[in-house]
Amino acid sequence: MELVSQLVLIAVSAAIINNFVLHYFVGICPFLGVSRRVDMAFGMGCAVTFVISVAALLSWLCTEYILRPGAPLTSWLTGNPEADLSILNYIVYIFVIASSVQLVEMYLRKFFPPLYKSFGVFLPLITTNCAILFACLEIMKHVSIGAGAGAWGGGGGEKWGLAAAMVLAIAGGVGFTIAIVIMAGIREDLDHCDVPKPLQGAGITLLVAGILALAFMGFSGVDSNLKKAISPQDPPAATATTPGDPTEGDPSP
Amino acid sequence: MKDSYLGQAWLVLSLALVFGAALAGVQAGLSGRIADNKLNETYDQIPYLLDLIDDDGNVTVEITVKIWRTPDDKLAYQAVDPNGQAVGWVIKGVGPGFQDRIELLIGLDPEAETITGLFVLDQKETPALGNRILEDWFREQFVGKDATKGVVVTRASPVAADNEVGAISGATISSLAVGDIVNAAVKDFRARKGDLELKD
Amino acid sequence: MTVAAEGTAKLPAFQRGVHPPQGKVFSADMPIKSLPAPPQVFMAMLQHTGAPCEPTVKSKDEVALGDVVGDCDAFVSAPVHASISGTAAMASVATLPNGRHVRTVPIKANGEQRTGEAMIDDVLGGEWSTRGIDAIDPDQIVTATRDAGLVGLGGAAFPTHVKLTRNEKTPIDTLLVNGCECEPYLTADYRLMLEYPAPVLAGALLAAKAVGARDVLIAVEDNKPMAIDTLRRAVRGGEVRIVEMKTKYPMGGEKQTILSALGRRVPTGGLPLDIGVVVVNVGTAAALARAVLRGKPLTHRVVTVTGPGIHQPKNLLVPIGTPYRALIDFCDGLTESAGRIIAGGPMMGFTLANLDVPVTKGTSGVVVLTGREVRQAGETQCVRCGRCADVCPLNLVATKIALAARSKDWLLAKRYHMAACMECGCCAYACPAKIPLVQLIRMGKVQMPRE
Amino acid sequence: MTDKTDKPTAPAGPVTHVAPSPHVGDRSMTTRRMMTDVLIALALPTIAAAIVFRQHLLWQLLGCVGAAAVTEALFAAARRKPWSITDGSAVVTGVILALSLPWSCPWYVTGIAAVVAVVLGKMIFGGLGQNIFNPAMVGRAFVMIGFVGAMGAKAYVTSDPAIDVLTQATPMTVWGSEEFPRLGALFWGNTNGSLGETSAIACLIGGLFLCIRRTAAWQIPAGVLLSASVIASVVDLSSGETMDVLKHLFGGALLFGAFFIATDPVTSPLTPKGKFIFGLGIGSLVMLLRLLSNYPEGVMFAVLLMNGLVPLINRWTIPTPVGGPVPVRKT
Amino acid sequence: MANDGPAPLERFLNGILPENPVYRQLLGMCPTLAVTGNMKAAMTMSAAVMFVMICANLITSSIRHLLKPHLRILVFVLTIATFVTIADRVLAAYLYQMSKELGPYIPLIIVNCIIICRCEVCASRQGLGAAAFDAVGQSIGFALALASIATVREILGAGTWFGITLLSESWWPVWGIMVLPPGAFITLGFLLGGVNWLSMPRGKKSAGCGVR
Amino acid sequence: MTLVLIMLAAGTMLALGALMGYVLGWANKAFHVVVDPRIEQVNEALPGANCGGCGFVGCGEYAEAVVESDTAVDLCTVGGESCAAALAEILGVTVEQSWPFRPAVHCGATYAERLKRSDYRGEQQCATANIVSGVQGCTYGCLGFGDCDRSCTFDAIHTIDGLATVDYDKCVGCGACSKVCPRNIISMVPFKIEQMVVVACANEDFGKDVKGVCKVGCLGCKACARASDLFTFTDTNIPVIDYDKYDPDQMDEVEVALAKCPMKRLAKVGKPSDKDIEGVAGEDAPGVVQVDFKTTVDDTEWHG
Repeated sequence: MELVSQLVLIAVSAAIINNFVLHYFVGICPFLGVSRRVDMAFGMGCAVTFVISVAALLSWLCTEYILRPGAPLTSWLTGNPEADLSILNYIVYIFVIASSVQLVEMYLRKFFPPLYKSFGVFLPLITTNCAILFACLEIMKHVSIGAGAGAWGGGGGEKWGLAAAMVLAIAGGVGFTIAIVIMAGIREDLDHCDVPKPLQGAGITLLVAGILALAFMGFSGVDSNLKKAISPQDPPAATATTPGDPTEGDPSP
Repeated sequence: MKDSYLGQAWLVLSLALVFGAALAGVQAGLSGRIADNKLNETYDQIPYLLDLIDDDGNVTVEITVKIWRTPDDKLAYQAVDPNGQAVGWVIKGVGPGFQDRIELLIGLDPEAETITGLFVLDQKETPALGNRILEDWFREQFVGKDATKGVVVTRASPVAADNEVGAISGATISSLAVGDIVNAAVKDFRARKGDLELKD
Repeated sequence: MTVAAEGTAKLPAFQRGVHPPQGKVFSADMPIKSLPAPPQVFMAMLQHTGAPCEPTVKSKDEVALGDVVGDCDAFVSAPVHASISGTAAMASVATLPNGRHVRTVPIKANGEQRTGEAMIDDVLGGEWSTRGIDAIDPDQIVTATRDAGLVGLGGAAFPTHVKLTRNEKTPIDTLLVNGCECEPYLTADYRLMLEYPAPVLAGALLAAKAVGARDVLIAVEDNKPMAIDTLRRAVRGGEVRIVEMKTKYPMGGEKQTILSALGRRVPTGGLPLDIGVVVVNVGTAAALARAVLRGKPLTHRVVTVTGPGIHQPKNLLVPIGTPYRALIDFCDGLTESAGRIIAGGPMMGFTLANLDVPVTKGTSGVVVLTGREVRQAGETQCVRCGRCADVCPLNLVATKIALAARSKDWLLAKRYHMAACMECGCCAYACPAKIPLVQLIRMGKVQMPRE
Repeated sequence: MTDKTDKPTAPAGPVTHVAPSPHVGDRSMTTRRMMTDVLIALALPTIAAAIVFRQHLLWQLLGCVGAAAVTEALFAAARRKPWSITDGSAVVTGVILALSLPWSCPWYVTGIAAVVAVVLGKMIFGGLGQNIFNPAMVGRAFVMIGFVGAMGAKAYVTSDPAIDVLTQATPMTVWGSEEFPRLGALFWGNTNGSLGETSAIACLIGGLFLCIRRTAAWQIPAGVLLSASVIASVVDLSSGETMDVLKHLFGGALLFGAFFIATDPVTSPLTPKGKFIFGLGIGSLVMLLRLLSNYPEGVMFAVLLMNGLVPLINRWTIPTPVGGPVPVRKT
Repeated sequence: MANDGPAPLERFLNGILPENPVYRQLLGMCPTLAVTGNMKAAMTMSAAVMFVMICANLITSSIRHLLKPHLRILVFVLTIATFVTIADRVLAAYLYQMSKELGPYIPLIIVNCIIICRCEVCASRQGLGAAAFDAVGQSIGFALALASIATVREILGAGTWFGITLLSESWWPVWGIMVLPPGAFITLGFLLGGVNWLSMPRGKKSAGCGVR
Repeated sequence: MTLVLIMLAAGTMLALGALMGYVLGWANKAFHVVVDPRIEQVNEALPGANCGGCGFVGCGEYAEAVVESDTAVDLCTVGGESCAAALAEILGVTVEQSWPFRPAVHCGATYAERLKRSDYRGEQQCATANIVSGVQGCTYGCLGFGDCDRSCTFDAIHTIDGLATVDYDKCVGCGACSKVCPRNIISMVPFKIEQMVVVACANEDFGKDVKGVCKVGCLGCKACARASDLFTFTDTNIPVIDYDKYDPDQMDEVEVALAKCPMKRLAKVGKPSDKDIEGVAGEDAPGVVQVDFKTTVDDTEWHG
């Protein structure tokens, strides 16, 4: 039950509340580039979700068994339980991502030419899609260091297992897909709008993304309140309050 | 065939070798300093959190810090005066704020019965509103509160009861979040104090 | 089979659609009169859906009323007959109201012309015996129809013999005679049903015989109670049912008539034939009777000349090929306030700038509107209110199609089923932004690259 | 092809013009008329607001409408496009924005909200009819996030009781507590809140007027209210409260949003089915945000989020033509 | 084609405006949006990018003859990741607070398209000198772009510039939104529009300012 | 300790590098797809304007078509000869010299010269105005709503006084205007010399009908045909120019025809670049340009 609620929270948070694109600004390049047609955007979203999952799996394995301080493989090799290879984190992740993207690309080109053709130039772009490395880094943070390491109370520090890592990756990919598909839908409509010339293309896309980010800010707090709702007894509340209580928030529309 | 595959990759291999070694060198050179940075972030605050600073900003008691930890890696910093007498504890608390996570350092007396200080390590609250949790008047409200009962954040002003803390007007969620984190961390720490063992 | 008892309950109308102002008062009470033969007529070689005709007369050939002046071998086509007696002139090209270049054969009148009551009697009057129809061979009816150059007189001008030709694969069970005349202002069909129900009924039975339909229905909108009465009296004891339809535009569109009268849907891109129905207009039915029973080709048709912009609105029996100018002059010309001359009804008709173009077989009326009736508000931005979608009888989203056509986004147009549109004009009628939706969609259909 | 025997009447007659069919139009409805309808309908909440908030309403209204109109005029001039205040869109945006602001909103916040509403919400998309997001809500969201101090709960409350409702907290911020106003107060509007939202009855009557005039599609408010009440009832059942549904419906901006904000035709789907889905989405999101987010009210965010989804809803609700889809033609 | 490329100086200048990585090539958008909340962070980021770009360009350029097509990207990211790690550690050691603030965006330099793009387009085809000039030009262009965005966001959002108070809070209500994600998107959107607008009369081709 | 760490790091990287290098090397072989490297080269040689002048969606598609399906290399009008040559070099074919084509507008009447113009209310585009009859008397001539103007990416055609006018200095001959004209009155003619002769009228009707609708329309008097056999009349009342017979060196007869045309409907137009002219010196001309002067409406289904 604990695990399930953790996973649900990770998923909701990554997909919607702290959307990769609209909150963390990762994956902006494809978000701007491949958001012209809904079908293409959806394809790109699926490709990213797939690659992100593969990369997350591999990087979790690497981090857990090799890279984190005191990882079993490293400790065994050196005989030192504190051995720390985390310096290699970035280089290993990007290595894994780059190779797996290239592998997927070659595989698609060979066996699914139509799919390959419709992604066109954007498949190589996935290599440089920050969203994927970002997911790896998030996982690293939770696996090797543990967010808020050493902290007391229920506020963090749980180390993530493989399931959590995969959920984060997939939900992040889904969040990316949601954002890019919405954007593509809007941009298809914008084709018929009289957008001022200097703003056409990337300019208007960024502005629309800004408005979407504004709208997504409405979700702030849904994760922590959801957590409270799922496990209400967990942390002792500072006051007996309900979620929609007095706040810096907005009392109306 | 195998040879040729690896043969093609000789550049990657040699680069990997060189870069791996170089990075390890960098790590070896800088890791100590980085670790110190991390520790100092906490250490520097300990005198303030344990109220060991006089009005002129001088440290009144020379302390050394012992690090304790539970089997599941929760850390507690114990300040010890030159006589070997414990001066107080500093623990970390983390939790969700209005926007993102808030990280706090909480100072406690040696028995962990009174809160002696509060410091915000990290936050991303709304500028000019939620981030007023950084302000001294807000944090100082926590000083002297009974850690056994826990604080209650209230919108009423002036605060009525002993363990009440006045919320920042308009930023109740952030204020509440701080209260929640403090309570959770203190409660947890008090419950698990027995599990602590001294880190080498 | 008794008729009066049936059909008293109104049938449910098709969904959506609009209710434009009727405007039928101008000419509803004007009996059909014969237009005197004009000094010159222009026989257009393409007056129907299908292949254009080639002139069969040379310059200076003498032709008599009813002589073939143009013909074509194609199945989907119909010959053109001289509507007056006279001398053919050199074929030239005319631009018809729909913007299409068509070869025409001018015929200059000479000698005595049949006109007035005599002409009306010849075309519509007299006895129309329905006895003996059973004995007529269906093929004979089809042949007579083809030879008479009969096309749908409701507007689309689809060659009638094509509809009447039996097809083993799609047996026809119902013949629907369309007397809805849903276009505002027009009263040609109404007057025909009111004054000469006999040829209409005879034609209906002949058509039913030709296609082998068991059910014969005449659908009339309920804003023409007198016509319904007249027809009911005329069919007493017969096999024809008169069904009363709700008044709603475009009830006269055959897809809507069939849907409302029979509850069947014509597949998009298909014909009523596909669902076992044949629809003929009342005028076509009358002309069919004339062609089969009297052996006369289609040379005249009833045209309503009406609208607030005309001095003396009339329903006229007009030789096909008469220039519009002659019709308007016969009705005492345009008033000073006339602003727009429309060939056809105001919902689907075409404006005329040049009055020297000829009336064709599909011309059901000339409506002259003044500045008051035609829309004055300027076009504004589409506010995506969706009213066009609310009124489209075919359930399309006109604004998307039109805007896609405007920016030549054929993928989008196709996604919104542009090709299904029948250009009835409901969307543009209802559009609060006054966007020429129908025009844009027509343009899109013309311009969309065909695969 | 002229013929000398023609009588001179026709050629010498009136000047006619050519135009595409149809040649008659429904003159009872124009876009301007729609805007006027919206303004008429908005009059009720405005009057209710005037009764409750008195002069505060006037300042916000003037500020918003004025700033919106001026900005739109300037932007149009900069793009060298014709602009006319009579198309009403600037006024409608201004009024809706004003009615959604707190009474105490400082002048610069009002101004920025109006400018952002017009520029970011509308003009950059090409102006009237082409915007994706509801302009008033874009403006409001911008200042909501940007100037929390001036827009948050404390902006609504004052200890100086010149106007008595202003001493109360807004209903949604005191949800579930003793301070929550009675249903009657919510119904008539004798509560605190954003200017236009307090009176449920005014919003209802104005909204019904819009729906009857068919200026607003009834499917949208129906969808909003349906999904919101269903979710509220479920929450009711699980919590044992009974009147929460009505509190949810009458409290906060739900009615104002459902009838005046969500029904903006430009930013809602085209087909009736799409409109209903859109309404359902807004209602559910509003309840989700009310129940779970850090904000006590979620109409603004819900509308903006669903606005973003409108192109996709349109795409998924393309109606099938009567008679089925166009067959693929063989060549 | 490799021989008649632009002169080094031209390459250097190109990076600053005509081929500005942010405004013209729309590359490296993630850090552009994420770290421009204030000038200090933006400038630290720019410095890190400059360091990595120069080093990566030099290395790539010097091994350009040894590259195999299917391993090319691998070599690039390997090189870049190494220098990014170095930059990251140096920051953590000497500018600890800044490194905390920049968080994951320093490692994300690895996938900054600008650097990979320059490696691909320029460094892997050019000599050391050209590659270096190109890297410096591009990174200065990047820094300028970041500075422009950060200036707007910091001044409006906090009333400060490099932490120095320009607009006192007593009379200047800060625009909280500017330091939040929507503010980043909106600022960059308008600045991009502004840059396009300024350069419109001169070049006809700027009409399609879209992404390639 | 440090040394161990360095060794370990280097070892890890080596292992990883070997693994990935091996896998990718294997994949490169196993998943090898023969992609013509020439596609990339062609793509680089093309100007990248994506104007669609070649008939393909963009430069990329054209590049693929050139390499894979024997499409002609000289379709890119923007890149011109140098581009064609570059493509030919890549593909190893010899480029067949072709004439530069430029659009010619087959109408010469401005608003003032067109008769029977009506007030037109509706969408202000040629394509839409064309399906409303009677916008002007002449149903062949330029409508003047500027569809060609809008279609031109090179700012080379403008509607002046209701007449489409080509700016040959800017025109690159992509043919977009000719495709978009709903009345088919813009045709692409081969330029043999600096000034080509075209018939600036499209009205196929009898002279008297033309006179009724246009002050300057071609009457079909055949004076030009009598003066030079360059001009022929088929079954319509408008001369057709046989560019096969067009000889830049023997223009005397043509000059006579030009002088004799009562309506001055034979016009000299254009000016392709000197380079274009030089490039085709001594080549065979591409042939007759038969323009199909019918409106797009003529192809549609009948509407009453």
